[in-house]
Amino acid sequence: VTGTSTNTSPPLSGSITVFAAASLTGTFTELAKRFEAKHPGTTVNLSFAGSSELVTQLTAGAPADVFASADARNMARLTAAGLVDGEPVDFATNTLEIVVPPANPASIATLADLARPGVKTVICQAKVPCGSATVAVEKAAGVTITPVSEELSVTDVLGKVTSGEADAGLVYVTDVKGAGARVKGIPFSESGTAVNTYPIAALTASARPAVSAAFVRFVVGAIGRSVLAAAGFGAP
Amino acid sequence: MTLAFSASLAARGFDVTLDVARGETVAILGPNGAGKSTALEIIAGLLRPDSGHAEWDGTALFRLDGGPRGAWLPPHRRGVSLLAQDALLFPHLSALDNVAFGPRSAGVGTDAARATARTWLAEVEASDLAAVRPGRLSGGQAQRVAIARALAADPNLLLLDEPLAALDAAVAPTIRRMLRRVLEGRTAIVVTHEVLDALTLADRVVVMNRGVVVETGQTREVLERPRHPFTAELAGLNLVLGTRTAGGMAADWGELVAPAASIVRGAAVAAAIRPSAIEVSLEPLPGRDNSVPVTVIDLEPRGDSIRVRADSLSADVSPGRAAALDLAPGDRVFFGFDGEDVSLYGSERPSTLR
Amino acid sequence: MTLAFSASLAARGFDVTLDVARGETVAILGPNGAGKSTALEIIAGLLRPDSGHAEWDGTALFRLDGGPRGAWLPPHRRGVSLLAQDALLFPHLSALDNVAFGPRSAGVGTDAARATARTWLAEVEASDLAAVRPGRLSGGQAQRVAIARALAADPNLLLLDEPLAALDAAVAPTIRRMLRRVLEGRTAIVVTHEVLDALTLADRVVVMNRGVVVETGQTREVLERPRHPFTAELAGLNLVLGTRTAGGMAADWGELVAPAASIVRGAAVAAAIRPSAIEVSLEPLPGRDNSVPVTVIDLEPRGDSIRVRADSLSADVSPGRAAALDLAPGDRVFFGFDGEDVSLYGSERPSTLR
Amino acid sequence: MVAVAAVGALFVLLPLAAMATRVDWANFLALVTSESSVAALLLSLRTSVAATALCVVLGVPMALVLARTTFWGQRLVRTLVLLPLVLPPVIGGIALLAAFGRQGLLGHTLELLGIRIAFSTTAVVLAQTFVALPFLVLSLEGALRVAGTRYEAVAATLGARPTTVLRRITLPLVLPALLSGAVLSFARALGEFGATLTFAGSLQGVTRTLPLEIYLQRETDPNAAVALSLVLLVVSVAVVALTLRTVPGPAGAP
Amino acid sequence: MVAVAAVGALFVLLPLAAMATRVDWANFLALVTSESSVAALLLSLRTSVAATALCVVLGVPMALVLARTTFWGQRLVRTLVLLPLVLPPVIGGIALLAAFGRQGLLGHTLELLGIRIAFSTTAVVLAQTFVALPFLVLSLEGALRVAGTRYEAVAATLGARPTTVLRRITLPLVLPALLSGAVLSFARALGEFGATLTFAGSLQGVTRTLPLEIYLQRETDPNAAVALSLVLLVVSVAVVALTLRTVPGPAGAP
Ligand SMILES: Nc1ncnc2c1ncn2[C@@H]1O[C@H](COP(=O)(O)OP(=O)(O)OP(=O)(O)O)[C@@H](O)[C@H]1O
Ligand SMILES: Nc1ncnc2c1ncn2[C@@H]1O[C@H](COP(=O)(O)OP(=O)(O)OP(=O)(O)O)[C@@H](O)[C@H]1O
Ligand code: MOO
Ligand SMILES: [Mg+2]
Ligand SMILES: [Mg+2]
Repeated sequence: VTGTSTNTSPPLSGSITVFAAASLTGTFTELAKRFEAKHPGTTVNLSFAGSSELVTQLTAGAPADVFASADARNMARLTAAGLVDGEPVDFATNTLEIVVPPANPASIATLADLARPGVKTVICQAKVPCGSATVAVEKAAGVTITPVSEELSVTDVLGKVTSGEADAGLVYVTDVKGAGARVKGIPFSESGTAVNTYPIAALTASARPAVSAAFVRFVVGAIGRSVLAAAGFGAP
Repeated sequence: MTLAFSASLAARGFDVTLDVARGETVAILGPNGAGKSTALEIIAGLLRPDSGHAEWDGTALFRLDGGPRGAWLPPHRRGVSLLAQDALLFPHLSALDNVAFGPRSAGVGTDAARATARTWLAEVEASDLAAVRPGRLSGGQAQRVAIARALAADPNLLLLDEPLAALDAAVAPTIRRMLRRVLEGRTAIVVTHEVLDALTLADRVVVMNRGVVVETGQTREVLERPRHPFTAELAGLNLVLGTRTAGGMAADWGELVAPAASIVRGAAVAAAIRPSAIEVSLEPLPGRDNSVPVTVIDLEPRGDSIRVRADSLSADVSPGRAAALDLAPGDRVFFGFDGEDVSLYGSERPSTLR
Repeated sequence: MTLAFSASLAARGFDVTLDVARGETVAILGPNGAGKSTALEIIAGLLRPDSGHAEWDGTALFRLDGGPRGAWLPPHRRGVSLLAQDALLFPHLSALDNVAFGPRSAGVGTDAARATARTWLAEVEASDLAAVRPGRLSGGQAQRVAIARALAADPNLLLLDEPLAALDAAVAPTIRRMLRRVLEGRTAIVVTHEVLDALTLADRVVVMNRGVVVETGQTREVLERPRHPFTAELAGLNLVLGTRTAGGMAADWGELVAPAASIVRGAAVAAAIRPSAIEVSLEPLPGRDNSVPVTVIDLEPRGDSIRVRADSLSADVSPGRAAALDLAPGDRVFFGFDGEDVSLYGSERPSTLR
Repeated sequence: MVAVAAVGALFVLLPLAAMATRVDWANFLALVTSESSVAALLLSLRTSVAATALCVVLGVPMALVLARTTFWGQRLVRTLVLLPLVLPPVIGGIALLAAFGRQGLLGHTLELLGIRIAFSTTAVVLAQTFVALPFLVLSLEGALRVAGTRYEAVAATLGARPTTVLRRITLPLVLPALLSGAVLSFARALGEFGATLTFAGSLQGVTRTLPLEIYLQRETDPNAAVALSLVLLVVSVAVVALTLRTVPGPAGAP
Repeated sequence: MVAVAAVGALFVLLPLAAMATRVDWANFLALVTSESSVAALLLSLRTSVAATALCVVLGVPMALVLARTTFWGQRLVRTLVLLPLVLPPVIGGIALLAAFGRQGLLGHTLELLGIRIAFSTTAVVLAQTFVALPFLVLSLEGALRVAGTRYEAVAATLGARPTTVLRRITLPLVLPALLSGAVLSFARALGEFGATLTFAGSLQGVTRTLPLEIYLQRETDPNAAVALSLVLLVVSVAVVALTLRTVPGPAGAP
């Protein structure tokens, strides 16, 4: 797969709307800019929200051309609704990492430390994507975390740690990277047992299928790969 | 009849029939809670009676005899303007614009309406208050502006609820005079507690008590020959009710000598006696036709005389005489007066009024 | 002096000094907007004057001479009860509980307070209204309950703002009598438009106009010898102001013959003439000491006489005489009266009152 | 005019009705009686009652001070006090964290006193109070201003001390407004989501109130979310309708 | 009492102040003048103004009908109309979708008319109107009830037709309440988040209002989120403080 298109018979033009998972905010903003630069005459509008929120909007008729989900399950919901044009393509993966405040007040080093009594750990609730990943790593490590809060989104987990409220949390690698110096990431060995895959697809309702397809190819292509990798996403 | 009104409202024990001829001014008198304000509110269309009907100059104001879902003309289409017991000036408008409100509602332009308003403000001697908001007016000032506002609306029927109650002694005569002038030829109903208002403003009076009409008639006639104690009190007369006898009448406290009016014996009669016609003495007064033993209840100084209120009658005596008698409440004294000072008349109206 | 009061409030053009002795009842008279209610509100502590001071029985009510940040006793600690111009009954309490409010605030138990309240309701003839909420009372009924409430608080100083204004003719005398009884020996200030109230209730009157005191003195003295046109109007007297001459006084419309009182020539004098002492004639009246040509402004029927208002004077004539004269506004007539009917006195008070 | 009013009412009522049509009535009972739903509902009721009580305790004096005194900067204080009404709740949550969080302004002090707010039911109550308080203050202050000080002045001249005036005149006069303010506060607390999420977290039985539970269910089971929303809606309607005695209708005629 | 009031005020003011301390002042200007921030602020202002206008147009007749007429089921209607006040906004968004979405009750009808509401700027305005309308209705209805019908009755007896009474008496009398209701509506619309996200989506320049932008920034740049929150807060305060003339203070003495 290549990101350079040499055979663009008619030049691409027009605007498309991309619905992307909230965790893709930084990377997709960057990618959209680069895509527009490469294809003058195109505009990429971005709408970010939680993946499941976006699926709800799309099934309710939200006009969009491309959907990038943070997990396979939500993409499957959309496919089942008959809104996906062709097969979704996986374009990135994400794994969990322990996140602690920079000073690491509870001296966390391993996943097992999160289960220590007295440690205020926050995780995602099992029903949301990062939560199901959390359940998987717990099972693999044989650890049972008793959290002080089961958040509804990964952002809220991160928020509790950056604000210093919690001693530790489990978030995606990309979140740790995005938060920069405000947190410290602690990789753990069992993280590989729960790899979260990000699929992308053009939508049947797209008024500009050519541009939509080109954007999907662009994300999956080399430039997309490098931007995503820089943000901490793994290869599919 | 221009206004033919009949309505009852059980919640207030109100049941009144009332007629007003075109151009006539009727005064409603009566004690507190008699239903005077209620009558005006029903006529103005602000209060809905249980049943009844009213017609004004041929058009029905309401017709609720068939039950509460009958005809009902909304207040603004009645051509009736009500000056309520409290001034109720619109707080967000200046005195001038309050008065101009009626003309403006009738479709007159702003400037013309304001000119009319200025005229009426001048009539109530409130020209200097034109720019003032109601919140900054004293009680009597507000009342004057409210009078001007009611008059400026140029209503077919004008309802005034105690229009002069809050006015000072200096301005009251002026406004009374102005009212007399503007009520000339207009149809109006005036609620008042002042006999002077009734005398100067009204052609006819209606006396109410406990929700019903107890007397009605020409103002002077009713006030000179009251049949109801309230009316007598208002007119400043002693009223004695009883039965016609050969020499006069039998009151419940004895026989009263009075001139032989052409009233058959046994008929219910009323006698009116002016307090100033009564002499007060510590001894019986055999020289007088009537000498009534009474107990003094109260002494009330009034200007150039003192009113001696006793259990059944009141007398006015001069301050000098009062000092000489050295009266005090509880004293037993005699009230003397002659038959010619007693005005005797039938106490039942020809009509079926109760 | 029990109450020594002096205050000014520029926003209302108010500047008054007033003293009330212990046990004295003072009536404040004056036209609308004179500042009567303002005076009461300042004394009660509801309105803050710009400057001034007031002392009650040795304790300072306020002392704002040093500026607005001076001493200020809050209303509830003044022992002053105010019956405002509108009844302002607490809408969420029954009439009984309204009246019981004062005693309860003084620490009396519920039952005892209600008993007291019942007594006072009976005094104002409103016992049957005990259970009624204010929203369902007529104007006069509310006023009676308000009077009872003010009295039940048993204040050291009682302030009454037109207490009898809304009352009907039948109940007003009863309540006036009751007030007279309870004011006996109490310190009170009563604002009124009724000369009868001043005569029956007050030991002394204070006449206000445009924010200042214009007359003060013993009630009878002030009302018999008014020095201010408003007072004269209130007292029902003709007032003529002028200068003492040999034969009487010089008014601006000519010479007035009056008995030689011991007043030096050239002094400012006032003359009071009762309207009933004046004879009205179409021709000059040479037989009278005074025969004044006047223009009729208005004719006002009042009970057994008719008041003829002219440009400078008013006269009372009998209805028969009025009919014989066939008077109408605009007519030129002569008012005749004798010197002995003129009461002549100095028009400047010894004090520096203006 | 009535037609426009009807359009307005429809605009609000239609969505509510439409939502009701989305309810999976067959499984309704099962959906709303699941352990997590019941736990969330009970927690919501408990915390909302506590928050309402706190609103009354804090809000009544605030309304009195705002309505009955004048002080420098009063208008600014009033505006600021009303802000939570209009602030996106998530921002409110951030602000609460900044004040009462472990690293917040008061965090150290609270820590020393042994008080831990974060992740506790207390935090839920505080978040709800924060967003609901303005409702109470606003209703009550408005009513106090409208009622005016005339009756209070009369009471004072009858010898009533300020506390007596407050107890026997002021509060009874504004009781309807106080009640409706409390009901609105309760309902607002019941619906509070964003600030709770940010400030208190989301743990079943401790901090996960009904709105949070609804949000969570939406991820996996939109039917359950709609069913629970309906429950929340009905509870709100019931509370508001049962308690919110209308101000006694337009008093008769003049 | 004043002490309790101060505690209450502090409880609200402290978090707001604490948030201000979290602002990265060095980069403040850069953060709030980024293209997306400015776009979001402008969109927010435009839609909030439109929503406020809609609230006035719909809300004034609603308040009048609720305050001045009696009809069967009035109390229920009033309660339901006030619901958006207390409904979690996300649920409000779900309800709006259920009514106006493509698959909603009216979706088919609207589609036939060629009208697409959901996920457009119109949807933002509708979502804001939905949550803000009760503020206007509530303020105005209360004021109408308190003002009573006495002045209106007097105006009628002076010959004023109902429309004249409305224009010259009723509305001027409740103008302060109408103004403050409109300001509250505006501020609430400005802060609206949950319903907008669900019903309108989050597309820059089209539907991504300031609160949505803040939420999004939180994901990647909490500093920017706090800075933008402060902007929102300041705009709200300014609007409320500038327009919300207080009801003329307690009128003098009795
Ligand atoms: N809003 C009301 N609801 C119920 N009853 C009322 C209401 N207003 C007045 N009443 C009662 O109706 C009766 C008549 O009242 P109304 O106001 O007509 O008396 P009024 O003759 O005008 O008395 P006043 O001279 O005191 O003004 C009274 O007994 C009063 O208690
Ligand atoms: N709230 C107010 N603000 C400003 N001026 C006022 C206010 N209330 C009254 N005034 C003015 O103060 C003056 C005195 O008013 P006050 O109410 O004391 O008069 P009053 O003697 O009681 O009159 P009345 O006999 O009409 O009741 C009046 O000129 C009035 O216009
Ligand atoms: O859909 Mo997410 O924000 O990547 O949980
Ligand atoms: Mg009346
Ligand atoms: Mg006064």
